[in-house]
Amino acid sequence: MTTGAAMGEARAASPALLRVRNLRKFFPISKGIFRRTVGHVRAVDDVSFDIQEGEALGLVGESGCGKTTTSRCILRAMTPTAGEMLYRTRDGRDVDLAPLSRRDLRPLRAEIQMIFQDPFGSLNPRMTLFDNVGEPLLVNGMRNRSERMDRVAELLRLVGLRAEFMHRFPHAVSGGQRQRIGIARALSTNPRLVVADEPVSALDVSVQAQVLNLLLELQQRLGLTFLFVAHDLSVVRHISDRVAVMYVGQIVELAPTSSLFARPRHPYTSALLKAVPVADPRVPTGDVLLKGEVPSPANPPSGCYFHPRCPFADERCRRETPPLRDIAPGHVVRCHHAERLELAGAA
Amino acid sequence: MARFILQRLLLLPLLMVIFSIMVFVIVEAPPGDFLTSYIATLSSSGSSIGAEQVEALRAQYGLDQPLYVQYVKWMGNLLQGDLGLSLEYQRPNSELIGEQLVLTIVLALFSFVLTWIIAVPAGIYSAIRQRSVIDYVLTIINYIGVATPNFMLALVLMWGAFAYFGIGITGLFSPDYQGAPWSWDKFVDLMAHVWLPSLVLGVAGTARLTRVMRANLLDELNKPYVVTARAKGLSEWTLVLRYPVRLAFNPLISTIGWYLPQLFSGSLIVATVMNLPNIGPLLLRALVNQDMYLAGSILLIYCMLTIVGTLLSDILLAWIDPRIRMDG
Amino acid sequence: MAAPIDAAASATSAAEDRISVASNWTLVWWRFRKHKLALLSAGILALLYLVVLCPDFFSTQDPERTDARQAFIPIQSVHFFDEGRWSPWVPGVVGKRNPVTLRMEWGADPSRKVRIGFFVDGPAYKVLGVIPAKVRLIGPLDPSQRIFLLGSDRLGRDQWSRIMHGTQTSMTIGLVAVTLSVVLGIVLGGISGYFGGWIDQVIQRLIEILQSVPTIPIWLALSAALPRDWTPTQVFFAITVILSLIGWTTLGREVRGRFLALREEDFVLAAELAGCSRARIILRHMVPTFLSHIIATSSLAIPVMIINETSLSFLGLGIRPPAISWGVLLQEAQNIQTLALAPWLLLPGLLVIVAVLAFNLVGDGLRDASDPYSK
Amino acid sequence: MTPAAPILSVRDLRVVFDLDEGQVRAVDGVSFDVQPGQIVGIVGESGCGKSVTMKALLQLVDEPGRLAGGSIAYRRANGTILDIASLDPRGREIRQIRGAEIALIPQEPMASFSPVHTVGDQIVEALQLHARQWRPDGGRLSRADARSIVVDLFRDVGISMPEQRVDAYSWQLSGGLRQRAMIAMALSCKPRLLIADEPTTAIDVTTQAQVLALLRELQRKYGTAIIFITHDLGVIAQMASEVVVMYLGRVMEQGPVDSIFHAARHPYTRALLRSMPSLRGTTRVALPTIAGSLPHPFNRPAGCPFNPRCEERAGPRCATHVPELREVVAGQAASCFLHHDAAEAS
Repeated sequence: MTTGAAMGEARAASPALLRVRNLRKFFPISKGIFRRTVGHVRAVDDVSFDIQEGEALGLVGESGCGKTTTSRCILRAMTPTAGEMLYRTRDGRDVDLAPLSRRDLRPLRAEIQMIFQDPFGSLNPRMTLFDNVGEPLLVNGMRNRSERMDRVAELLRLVGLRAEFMHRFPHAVSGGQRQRIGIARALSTNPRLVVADEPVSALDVSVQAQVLNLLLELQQRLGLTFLFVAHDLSVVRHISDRVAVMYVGQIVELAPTSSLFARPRHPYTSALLKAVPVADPRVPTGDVLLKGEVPSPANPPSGCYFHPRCPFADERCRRETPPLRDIAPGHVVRCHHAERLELAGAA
Repeated sequence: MARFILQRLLLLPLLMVIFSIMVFVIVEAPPGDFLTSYIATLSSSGSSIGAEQVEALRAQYGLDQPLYVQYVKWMGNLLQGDLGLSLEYQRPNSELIGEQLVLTIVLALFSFVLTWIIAVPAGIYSAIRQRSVIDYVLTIINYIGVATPNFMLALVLMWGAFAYFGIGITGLFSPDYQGAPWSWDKFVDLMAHVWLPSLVLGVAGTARLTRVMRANLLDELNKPYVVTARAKGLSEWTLVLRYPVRLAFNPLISTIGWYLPQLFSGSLIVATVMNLPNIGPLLLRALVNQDMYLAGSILLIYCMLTIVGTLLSDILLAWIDPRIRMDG
Repeated sequence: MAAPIDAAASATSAAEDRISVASNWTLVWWRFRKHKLALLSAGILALLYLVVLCPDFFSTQDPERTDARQAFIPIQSVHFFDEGRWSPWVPGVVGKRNPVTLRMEWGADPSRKVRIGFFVDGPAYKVLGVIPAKVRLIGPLDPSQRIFLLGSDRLGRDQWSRIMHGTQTSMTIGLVAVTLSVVLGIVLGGISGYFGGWIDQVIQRLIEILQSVPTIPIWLALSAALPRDWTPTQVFFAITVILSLIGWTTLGREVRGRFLALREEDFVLAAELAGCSRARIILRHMVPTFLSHIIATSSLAIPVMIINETSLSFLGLGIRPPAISWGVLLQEAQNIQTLALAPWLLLPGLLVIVAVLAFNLVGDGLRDASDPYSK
Repeated sequence: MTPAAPILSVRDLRVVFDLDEGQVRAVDGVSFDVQPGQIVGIVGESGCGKSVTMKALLQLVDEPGRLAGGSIAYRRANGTILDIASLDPRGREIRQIRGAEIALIPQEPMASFSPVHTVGDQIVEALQLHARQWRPDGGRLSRADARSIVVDLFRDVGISMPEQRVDAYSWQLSGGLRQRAMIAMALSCKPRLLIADEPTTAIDVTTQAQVLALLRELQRKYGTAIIFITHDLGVIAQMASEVVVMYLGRVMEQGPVDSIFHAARHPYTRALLRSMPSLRGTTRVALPTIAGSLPHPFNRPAGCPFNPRCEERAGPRCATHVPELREVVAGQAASCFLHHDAAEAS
């Protein structure tokens, strides 16, 4: 399968912060009173990629494509079925996150943090904002309350909120404010890798822009590394240096943002771009490229998972699963015919 | 669907074994046995019984054997349909239980039907006319209904009937038909008497069921499919009865699972107070006198009725709800 | 920093500021007090538990004092004024034997006034079994007199005083049984819901089996199995345990369901990712979230326990005399002929209804208020 | 505004919700027209009142909400005009219009079908109820006939294996198929006006493209007028010919789609368009934003609802007076004092 060399290393000079190799996460399907396992949902099915320090990697795809499961595995909110996730710690060691026990994970938790999609569900409604934001500090050893107060105040200011907010309860702040608080909590332990799972999709357009700006600014100021998971291509494009496209549990294309959007090499990426309605009535509506529906990850098609919907599919696509391969510097794609195809981009 | 029922049926024997052990342990638990209390009764009335005679009786009833042997024997007899002999009455238990069991089931089912006939329309009305006067009145009645113990209601009714009308409202038959063989007239007589105890038995259940129906329906009324149906142009009553009521019914069906068994065993108290021919008072007496095989048999019958009630509700729910039916 | 400070947030009203810093329990209280009936019921329950704390203070006399010559005395009504002046009294009773039925028939004799008072000294008793006292809320000024505010039973015992002592037993048994149920339910339901897997399977099957047990007959059988020579205290605890053994399953299910739902909540995942220990996640994040709900459910379970205890005792298989509970008192009312003669013997039943009603109203009020974020 | 006879003409529509905490004015004086065969897009953020407006058009506002004023003039096929706002929400007249003349495509196709009735049965029910739309002679529509109509409809909206799918339950269908079935139901009685409430919000982007294409095709084929409600400016640009922009229960701006996207007048519309990341613009730079957040419904600002967040305020009266919706250029109206002044000056 794929190797590190093929993973589109934009900054090959410095070693990657996170190297994901052949990650798999299968969920058993059980039936009957004896809960026999009758099959597996292949939610993440052989995913490999690198994240360089300081970059923002976007992960896009439609619902059920495995992007959220991938991010949950990296956060070790789930244990992957197979594969490696090599993380380079602050002191330069490489640690495989996949097999770590709960206890061994704890010191690493501070370095890898998460921003949630739902600003209403991710804050404990029974705790004040101070307790919510300050909790990672407390469990990571900052026992002194006034010290925590100062740090929380600083964090709230960092995300553009007044420090007095910390005495409030989550029910008393608006959606956009809650998302800022979620960001403040994620940043409280000075993480290096931040996984953002659809951080703006629950927000209104007018608030979404505020949060996107905040994320960009924080990334630059604090030198954060982002794994940005989203379904909205415009948002992903806006914030990411590189973008990986997922389909039925696999990465089908990964490339620097500009080349992926300008010249996609996988028919699915191209179709996905075409499907996004452009907010300009003067741009003519294109033909619908994709017929049919996304196959179930419990029962994926033979060969290339995309072949039943692909306009360019031939006999080989039906038989043979294409590998993820380099096609241009930093541009990998999972398609037999990538060189041959002339696909339309967004611009 | 068939597989679902089959699975449930397969679990039945296993449950019965567990219950039989539990029942046996409980009826065996009191110190001493029937003979000890029998002797105590005899000596209090002045007569006595020889030690050899006692041992002979012990051996006759198998009371001298280890517990597990007694259990295996009992189970073996049960499987052959032999419920054993009542120590106190010196008659076969099946004979003692027989007719009373039928009447117990009749009473519970009658009460069940009565409950549903009252509770479902009341619940629907309350939900649809939420915050109307009738809704408030029904709510108050429900609260009081839930708060009144069965036997309390029975006592008050009996006292009222006796003190103000000079009539007794106990029993399930008029004196003429008390011991008479079954006939159409006796059946009519039963029907004339059964509704009052049924009502008493069902009051708390009716109140609870009305509340469940009301709450379920209120939940369903807010669902988007109601808006869809309204947007089709359906009239309000057609719409409510065809969609939300139909869906609010499913949780109600699953209440049968606990309600029917509760009626079977709940009738015990009402029957005791109102002096009804029911296996409840029989059990009570057997327990007090340590008539262990009679008590054990009745307890097992209660367990059986409970399991059957639950099974019925499961099957009914699977039959009425395609989501469960098709999931296998 | 360029991120804009929220303009709207600075323009909040004082009321909103108050809500914004209100904790969960404050919000629950604010919502609960909107239910007037629930509030009234809470008051009634408070009063009843005051009686539980010291029934002797509220009784007029020793509940066990018998006097065959004073059987079935009807309710004596309390008059507060005598000739326009504050001087509470009850009319004396005169008995006449009915020559046909040979029963005593009692009539009020307003000419013979038994003076009564509040906070008067009566027979000595001990508060909580320790502190000696003799002041009683209400009693005859002349200690040699007896008053029967709620009539007397067939042995001439004062029903008012017996009800006070019955209240102590019945209300305590409900509370203790539910507390036991809650502890069992939270521990087992919590283990089941948090750990899942085979532990969950075992506990779930156990709950299923216990729930398909026909409760009332099994209760009866269990109570009948209690040795006859046990002391009232032993019986009391045995009955409590029997009641809670079967009662915990519903709560266990509920707790398990909450745990399962909460495990999927983002804020629990957030705590996990923050590096919280399991114990901290359970105690700081999960339990407080469903605690108010569990309290509401428990307060709805207490009345069920009370009814069950009353029924058991009524059938003679629960609390046994000489211990007094509402059920024991109602045993006196079992006979229709007696009842026709002395209908006041049904009064303990009224108290059962009032207590159960109050618990249900409070429970419903709490349940409505327990989820302040649902709206 | 446009001179032709509109099929629907909404004037000063108001919907209020009487809650314990106070009154919420969810829709606060909304006016717009729908011409026959036209797609009107209503766009706005959450809480702007677009969904409540939609419900009000069919008298479907639930308790504790109620219509508090305004008129909804609907022109029937025979030319008579009916004020829907004055009808009894439970009455016969509105029921004859619902489903038959004005149909609804709801937001969540999953929850909008009853899970215990087959999809086909639910559509057959609508057909039999409004049999007149298929049998002008007034006869009844038999079940078998209705069923075969449903099969044809399913084929029409691109559902494969329609004969089998008719007997499926909604939860057995995929998200895309469910929405197609919903569209089939809405079209079943040949309505003259279709109200689509965020019909593609719950589905993925490639499925959304299919559903939007289907709606456009059906609209061309049957000439049905559509009111299309969405928060997605991209969808609006591709679907609507006329656009209504709402904010806090009021219409901010209204006009032909091209003017709205290329010559927006109202500061809110302009800010909204600017703040959207696109597939074309520069990446990784700060987006222009709208300061602040939506106020709480109990906390409506005085004056122009947008004034606390507006960067182009016309003056102090923005905070005291509510600007009304006025035509500022031919065919385009805005409720903003900036343009009122300009219009008066010219």
